[in-house]
Amino acid sequence: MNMALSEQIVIPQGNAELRLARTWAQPRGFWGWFMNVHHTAIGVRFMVTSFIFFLLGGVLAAMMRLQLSRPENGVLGPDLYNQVFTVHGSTMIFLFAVPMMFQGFGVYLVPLICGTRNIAFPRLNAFSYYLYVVGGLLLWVGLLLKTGADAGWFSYVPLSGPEFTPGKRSDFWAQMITFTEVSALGVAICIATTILRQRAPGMTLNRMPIILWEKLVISMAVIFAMPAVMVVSSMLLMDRTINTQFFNPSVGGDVLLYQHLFWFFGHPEVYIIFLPGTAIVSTLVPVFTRRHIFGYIPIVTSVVATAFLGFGVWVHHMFATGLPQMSESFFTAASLMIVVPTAVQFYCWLATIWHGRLQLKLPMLWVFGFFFVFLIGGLSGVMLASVPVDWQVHDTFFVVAHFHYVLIGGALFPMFGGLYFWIPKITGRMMNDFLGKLHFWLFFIGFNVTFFTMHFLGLRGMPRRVYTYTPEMHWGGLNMLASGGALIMVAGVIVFLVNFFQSRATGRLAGPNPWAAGSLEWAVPSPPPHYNFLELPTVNGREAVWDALPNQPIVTGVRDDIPEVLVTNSLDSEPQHKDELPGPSIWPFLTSIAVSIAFIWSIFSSWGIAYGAIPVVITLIGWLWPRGHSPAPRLETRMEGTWTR
Amino acid sequence: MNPIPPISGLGSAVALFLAQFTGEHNSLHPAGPQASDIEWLYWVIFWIIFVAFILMITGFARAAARNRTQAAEMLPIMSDPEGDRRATWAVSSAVAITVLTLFAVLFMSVITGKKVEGRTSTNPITIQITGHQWWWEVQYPSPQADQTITTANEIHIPVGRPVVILTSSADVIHSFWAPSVNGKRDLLPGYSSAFWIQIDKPGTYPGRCAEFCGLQHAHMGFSIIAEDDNTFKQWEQQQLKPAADPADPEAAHGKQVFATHACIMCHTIRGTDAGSRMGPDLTHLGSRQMIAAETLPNTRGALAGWIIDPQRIKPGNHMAPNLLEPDDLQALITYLQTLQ
Amino acid sequence: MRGYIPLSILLASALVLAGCKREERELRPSPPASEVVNETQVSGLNPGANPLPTPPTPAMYEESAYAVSEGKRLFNQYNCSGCHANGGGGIGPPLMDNYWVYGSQPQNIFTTIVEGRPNGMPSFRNRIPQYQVWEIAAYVRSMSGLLPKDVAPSRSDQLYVRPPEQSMPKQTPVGVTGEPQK
Amino acid sequence: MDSVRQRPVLDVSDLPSVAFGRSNTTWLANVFYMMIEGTMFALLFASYFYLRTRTSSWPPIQAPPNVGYGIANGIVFLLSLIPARYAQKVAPTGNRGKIQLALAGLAVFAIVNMVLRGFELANLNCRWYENAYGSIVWSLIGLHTGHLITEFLETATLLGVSFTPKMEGTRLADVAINSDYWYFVVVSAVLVDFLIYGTTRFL
Repeated sequence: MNMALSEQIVIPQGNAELRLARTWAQPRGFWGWFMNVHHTAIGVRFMVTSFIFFLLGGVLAAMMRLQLSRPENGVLGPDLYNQVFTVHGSTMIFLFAVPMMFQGFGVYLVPLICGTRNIAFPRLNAFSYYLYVVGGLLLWVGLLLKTGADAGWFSYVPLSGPEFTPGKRSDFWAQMITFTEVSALGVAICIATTILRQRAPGMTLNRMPIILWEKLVISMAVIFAMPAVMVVSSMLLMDRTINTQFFNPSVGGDVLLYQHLFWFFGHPEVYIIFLPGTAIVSTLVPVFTRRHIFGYIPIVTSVVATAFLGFGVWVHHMFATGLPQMSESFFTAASLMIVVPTAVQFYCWLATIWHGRLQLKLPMLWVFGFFFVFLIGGLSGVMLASVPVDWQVHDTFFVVAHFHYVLIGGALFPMFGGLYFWIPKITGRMMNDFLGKLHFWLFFIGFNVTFFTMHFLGLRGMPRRVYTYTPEMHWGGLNMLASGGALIMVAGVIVFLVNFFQSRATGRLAGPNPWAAGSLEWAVPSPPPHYNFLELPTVNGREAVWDALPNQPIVTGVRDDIPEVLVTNSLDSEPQHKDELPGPSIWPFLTSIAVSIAFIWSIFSSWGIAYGAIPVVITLIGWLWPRGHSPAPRLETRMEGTWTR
Repeated sequence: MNPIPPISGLGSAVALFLAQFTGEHNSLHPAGPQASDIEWLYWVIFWIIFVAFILMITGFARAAARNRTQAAEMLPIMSDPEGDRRATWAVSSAVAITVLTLFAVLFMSVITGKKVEGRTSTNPITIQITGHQWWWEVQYPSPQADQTITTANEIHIPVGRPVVILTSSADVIHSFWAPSVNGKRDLLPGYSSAFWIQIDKPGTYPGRCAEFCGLQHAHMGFSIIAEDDNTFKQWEQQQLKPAADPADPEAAHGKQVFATHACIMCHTIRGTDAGSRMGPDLTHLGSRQMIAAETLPNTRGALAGWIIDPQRIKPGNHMAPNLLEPDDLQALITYLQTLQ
Repeated sequence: MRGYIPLSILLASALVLAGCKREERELRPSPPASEVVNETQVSGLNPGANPLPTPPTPAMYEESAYAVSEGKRLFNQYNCSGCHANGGGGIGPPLMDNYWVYGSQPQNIFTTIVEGRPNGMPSFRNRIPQYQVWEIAAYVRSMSGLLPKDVAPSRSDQLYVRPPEQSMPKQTPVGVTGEPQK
Repeated sequence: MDSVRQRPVLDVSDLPSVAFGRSNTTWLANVFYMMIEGTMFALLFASYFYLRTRTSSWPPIQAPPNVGYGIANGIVFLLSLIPARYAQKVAPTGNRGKIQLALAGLAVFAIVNMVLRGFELANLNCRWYENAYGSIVWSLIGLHTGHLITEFLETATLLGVSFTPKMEGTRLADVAINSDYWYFVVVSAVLVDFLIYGTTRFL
C-alpha cells in the first residue's frame, strides 16, 4: 500500500454510527419498498422471490410425478402436461437457479465480503430485481391463463415456431427469457464492478476469497452467455410476430441455428448455476474444517478454466442430430476435459477435510450431501460426453436423472447449506439443528430414490417429456418408486419452511459470527445495518477475520454525510478515489414498469416496442437526471468530518 | 397362520421388480452389432466410474472420520506446511490419474463411434423414414415408382443384412430410436441424413420418438421386425400389390363406407380411389400388428374404438372422430382387416 | 399494504375467470348430435317479419388460435389450395379479398363447404367432420383479416407467398350477402 | 457521547471523489456493457455466416444492397469520431462551453447518421419477411440502429444536462464515457456495413 499508515489515531465513535445510519437509511412504507436500493434488501428479495418460484416449480414437478406414477394415468392431459413440464424447467432454470445462486447470494454477500457499504450501481441492481419479477409473473400468469409455454424449456423450433405453436404461448416464454436475462446481465455488471473496484484495501486479487473469484467469473460467463439466449429468443419472437424467416427451412432458414445459439448459452448456463454452488462449498469447507482451504490457486484456476471450457462444449447437446465425426470427437474431448477442473476442486476439498479438523455441523452436512450427489451426476456426465453412449441415453430419463443429480446436487444442496450458514446473518437468528437434520435426511433420501431410479428408466428406454406410457412398456413400477421419492422430498422442503418461520420468530440469537468464520461478512452485526461496516476494514489475508492483525488498521476519511464508498484498483486494491453512490429512488421501479409494458406490448403488436420505447426513454431520463447533493466540494483536498487529527 | 401369502407376496414383488428390467425396448439388450458396440462401451465406462465413485466416497468417509471436533470456538489452523506438502502430492497424482483415465475413455469412445458408424455395405437395403406428428412413414424407395413400398410404423428388415436408414421430417423435429438396435438419430426438417442398422436375431424390436414433438410425443412408437430372407421377400412381394377387391359383401360395403366418409380425405388404399397422403397408407393395414403408432393392437375392438373416438386415445392427434352407424362401422372394420 | 392484497387477488381471479379463450385447446371435440347444416342461412333476406333463428355462431372456433391453426392445416391438407391457391384464387374465387359471393359469416362459409356451390365448389358433406368445417371456416375468415390479430395464424414453414393471416389488413366484406346478419 | 479508541488507520480523505478514465466505475460498467452488446453482434455475425452455408448463392434471390448510402454513412461515422474525441478531451477540464460544443457536434453527427440510415434501409433490396437472408440483414442493421438511437438520446440528455449547473463531477466523467460508447457504435457500424455491403458482393 502506498498510503502510509498513521500510527495511533484517536477515533471518536457513537456519533459516526448515527450519521452513517441517517446517510444510508432506506425509506419505509409502501412506496419506500419500491425505492429501496440497498444490496441486502435487494439480495433478500432475490432469494425470497426465487425460493417462491422454486416452491411453485416443485408443485409442478409433483404434478408430473403424480401423472407418471402409473401407466395411462389421466391426471393431466397432454396439453396441460406439456405446459407443466415446460414451465417447470423454465422456472427452475431461469426463475430459480440463476436468480437464487447468482443474483440472490451474489447481491447479498459480495459487498459484505468485499468490505464495502453498498453494491456498485444500486439502482441498476434494484431495476434488475423488478424486471426479474415481471418476467416470472409473465410466465406464471400465462400458465394460469392457459398460455403456459408448452414447447419445452429449450423451445426448439419448429415446434415452438409460428406454425406449430399457435397463440401466444411461445411468445410469453421468449419474453420471459428477455426479462430474466436482462436482469441477470444487470446484476452481473453490478457484481463484477463491485468486486473489481470496491474491495477493501489489502484484499488483493491473491487474497480475494474464493467466493468472490467465482462471482467474478460467473459474472463474466453471464456477460458472454446470456446474449446468445436473448438473440435466439428474439429471433423466435420475430419469426412469430413480424414474420422473419430465421428458422424456416424452405426459404433458407435453419432449425439447427436455433440449437447452436441456444446451447451456446445453455451449456455455460449449467456452470452459471453450478459454480455458485462450488463457491458456497469452498466457503463452507474451511469454516467447518477450521483451516485455510488447501489449493487456493488450483481452485481459482479450475473455476476460471471451467467457465472458459463451458463455452466449448455446447454441441454435446446435439450429438443425435448427425454431425460430422470430426466435430463429434472434438466435442467429446472438450466435454471430458471439463471434468478435470471439477475433479481438481473435489481433490482440494478432500485434502482440506483430510488435513483439517472437521466439525460436522448442519451446513457441512449439506456439503457432504453435495459431495455424494454431485459425484454421481458428474460421473454419469462422463457417459454422456461419450458420443456413442449419448446416442442411446440422450433425451431419455437417464439424462433427466443426470442433470437433476448435477443441478440439484450442484446447486440445491450447496444452496441449502448456504442458507443454513447465512440465514443467521440475514435474520440474526439461528436455525433449528434437529429440524435441519431432518430436512437433510428426508431430502437426501427422497432425492436419491426419485432420481437414481430414473437412470434405470432411461436405460430401459423411457424417453423424456412423455405425458404417459402404455403398461406394456413395464415402466410402471420404477415410476411409482420415483414418485414415492418425490413425496419424501416434498416433506423435507416443508420441514425447511417450518424451521425457517419458527427460527425467524423464536430462534436463538446468532450474534455477529456464530460459526467463527473467516470472511468479512462475519465482521458486521447480524442482520447487517444499512451502512454495513461502521469502520471500513482493511484486509491482511484470504480469510480476513482469521488473518487480521491484532490491531488491523481501519479506513478513515470516507464521508459519512453522503453515501460514499472507497474505490480501489482491480489488482492490488489500492485506494484510488471515493465515489458517491446513488441513494433510494423510485425511478428504477418506474423504468422497469415502462420496459415491461414495451416488452409485453411487443408480443401483441410489432409497434408495441416503438410506442413502448417512449415511456422507457422518459423514465430513463428521469432516472439519470442528476439531482441531490452537489459533489463539488469533494473535489477539495480535505474536508470537514475527517477523523485524522 | 398361513405363511404363504407374505412369501408369495414377496415373490410377486420381486417378480414385479425384475419385470422393470426386462423388455426389448432396452439399450442394454442389444440385438445387432451397433447396439452391442455401444453396450460394450457403456459397461466399460460404467466400471471405470464405479471404481472412481467408490474411491472418492471412501476418501470422503475416511477424511470425515479423522480429526473430528465439536469444539465451538476452535481456533483455525493458520499454517500447516507438512499437510499441504502431502496434499499437494496426493492431489497432483489424483489429477494425473484422472487425466489418463479420461484419455482412455476418449480413445475408446472415438473407436467405438467409428465402429458403429463404419458398419456399412455396398448393397444395402435402403429405408426412408419420414417423421410426422405423430406417426412414422416408412418407404422402401426404388427407381421404379411402382416398386416403391410405402407403409407406416412397422419396418420389416431381413436378419443379418446392413440396412441404411434415410431420415427426414414432414413437420417438426422427431428422433428415431430403437434402443436394442442402435442409438437415436434426429429427423430434422430441412435436413436428411443416413445411418446404419443391422439385426442379427429374428424378432420384433420396438422403438419410439425421442425428441419432444408436441401433444402426442408419448404415443409415437414404431417397431422393427427382423425376419429371415424368405419371409422378408414374401412380405415385400405382398406389399407391392395393390389392395385386393373385397370378395364378401360386408367387406364390399365397408369399402363403400371408406369411400363415402372422412376416411378418404386422409388415407391411401392403393387400388381404390383413396389417395390422400395426409395419414398413414392403409393398403396393407390388415398385415400390421399394431395401429395408431404402436398404441393399440390391431384387433376389431381396438380398430372400432380408434375409428370412432381417436381423440380419447391420443388427444390432439390428427385423426378426426367418425360417427358411423354400427353396421357401417362393422363393415368398415371387416374391410380394413381384409387388407392383408 | 394489506388493502392491496385482496384487491390484487380479486384482479387476478377476474383475469383467470375471464380465461384466455385464445389459448383454449379443445382436443376432443364432442361429436355433434346431429347435422345442423340445413339451419344455416345463405341469404340475408327473409320473407315475413321474423327471421329464422340462426344457429349459435361457433365463437369457440373463431376465438381459439389453436382451432384457427388447425383450420389452416386442414385447408392445406384437404387441398383447398388446389382451387383457391393460398387464398389468392385460381379455379375458385380468391379468399383474401373483401368480396364474398355467398356471405362472409361463419355459417355461410360452413354451408359453402358442406353443401358445395354451383360452378365447381364440391360438397364435403360427410367427408369433413363438422368441427373441422368450423375450423376451416374460421381460418378462411382470418385470411381477409376478419379475426383478431392475436388469434390469426402467423407465417408457415413454407415459401413466402403472401403476408401471414395475422398481418392481413382487415377487409370489410362486400358482396351479395356479405353484410353481417344481426 | 463519543467514546475514544486508538488504533492505526488508513486515511483516504486526500483522495479525489471523481475519477476519469479507467478507474471510474461507470467506465468499467460501460466496458461490460460493450462486451454484452459486442457478443450480441458477434453472434449475429456468426448466424449470418451460418445461414450463408444453407443456400447456394448470397443473397439468395435478391440483388445485393445498393452500396452508396452505406459508404456515405460509413464516412460520416468515421468523421463523427472527431467530436467524440474532442468531447473526451475537454470533459476533464469542466469547460462548459467546449463540452456543449462537443456534445452538440456529436448529436448533429448522430442525426445525420440516422437520416442516412433511413436511406440505407430503403436501399437494402430485401425485406425481412422474404427469406432468412433478409431476416438476418434487417436484424443486423436493426440492432445497430437501436444502438445509434440510444447513443443519440444519451448524447442529447448529456447536452441537456450541460446547460444546468449539474454538469460537474461525475457528469463530466459520463461525457468522456459517452464518447467511448460512441467509438463502439462506430466500430460496429463499420463491421455491419462490411457484412451487409461487402460480403454480399463476393461471398
